[in-house]
Amino acid sequence: EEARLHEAFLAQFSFSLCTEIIHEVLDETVKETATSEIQEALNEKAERVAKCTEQVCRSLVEETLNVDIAVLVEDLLEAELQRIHKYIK
Amino acid sequence: MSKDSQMRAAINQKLIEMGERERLKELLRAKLVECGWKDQLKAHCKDVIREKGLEHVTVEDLVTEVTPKGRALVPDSVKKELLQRIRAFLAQHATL
Amino acid sequence: MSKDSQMRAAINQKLIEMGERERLKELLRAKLVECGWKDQLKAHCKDVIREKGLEHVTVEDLVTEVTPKGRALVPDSVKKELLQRIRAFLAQHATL
Repeated sequence: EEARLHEAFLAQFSFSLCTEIIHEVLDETVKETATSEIQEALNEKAERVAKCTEQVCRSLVEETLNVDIAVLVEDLLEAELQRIHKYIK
Repeated sequence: MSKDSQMRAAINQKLIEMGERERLKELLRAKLVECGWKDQLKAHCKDVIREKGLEHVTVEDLVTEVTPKGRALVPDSVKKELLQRIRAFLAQHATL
Repeated sequence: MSKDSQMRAAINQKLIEMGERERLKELLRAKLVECGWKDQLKAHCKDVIREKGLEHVTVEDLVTEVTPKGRALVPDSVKKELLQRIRAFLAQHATL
């Protein structure tokens, strides 16, 4: 009878230990994974913000240069033409 | 303290002393990686972050959100193997 | 829309909304004058006109001809300052 009781105790103990270990490991792993996934997402976002900010800056420079170069060229050619007209007259 | 709880305390003490508790945890961690559970958990975390938006999720939120699925995803075969290993250890150390 | 283009659109939107995009362009223009960019580019235009002859140059030709040099002549320090200013603006005003 005592042997049977001991067996039953061991079976029950094994089962509860198994559940306890699973919960412990899962809780730890879930916490670690959640932390690292959030960190990874934050890093990815920071990289994206940095990259896109540079691209926006480049296109702003391009846009400004395109307008300013065109204006500068137009004004210059206009001035040159007027200078020549004056000279001819 | 009842006889059962005395015995439980003694076995637990022995498992820790002999390093078996840590080994069991290591075994489980390895199995969870091996069976793809960890990758599934990672993917689930990514989904939740994407759905909710990074700025609306804290680590605690994410843990609360993914834990039920994390538990449900542990394969029975892994649980069984762990249980087997615990039983075998106890049988080997019958004096416990 | 890709994540990158969404992000670029969000940054531009914020810059435009608060009038910062126009202020940045003005800052760039002022810096270009200050560093002599405008004078250098004008001199380059005159060189091209002299080489090709005024009668053989259109506005479009000249723009095409001088644009690469115009871009190259923008000092890195000016580009860096502009980038810094955008970063500072976003850090202060935007939840991207």
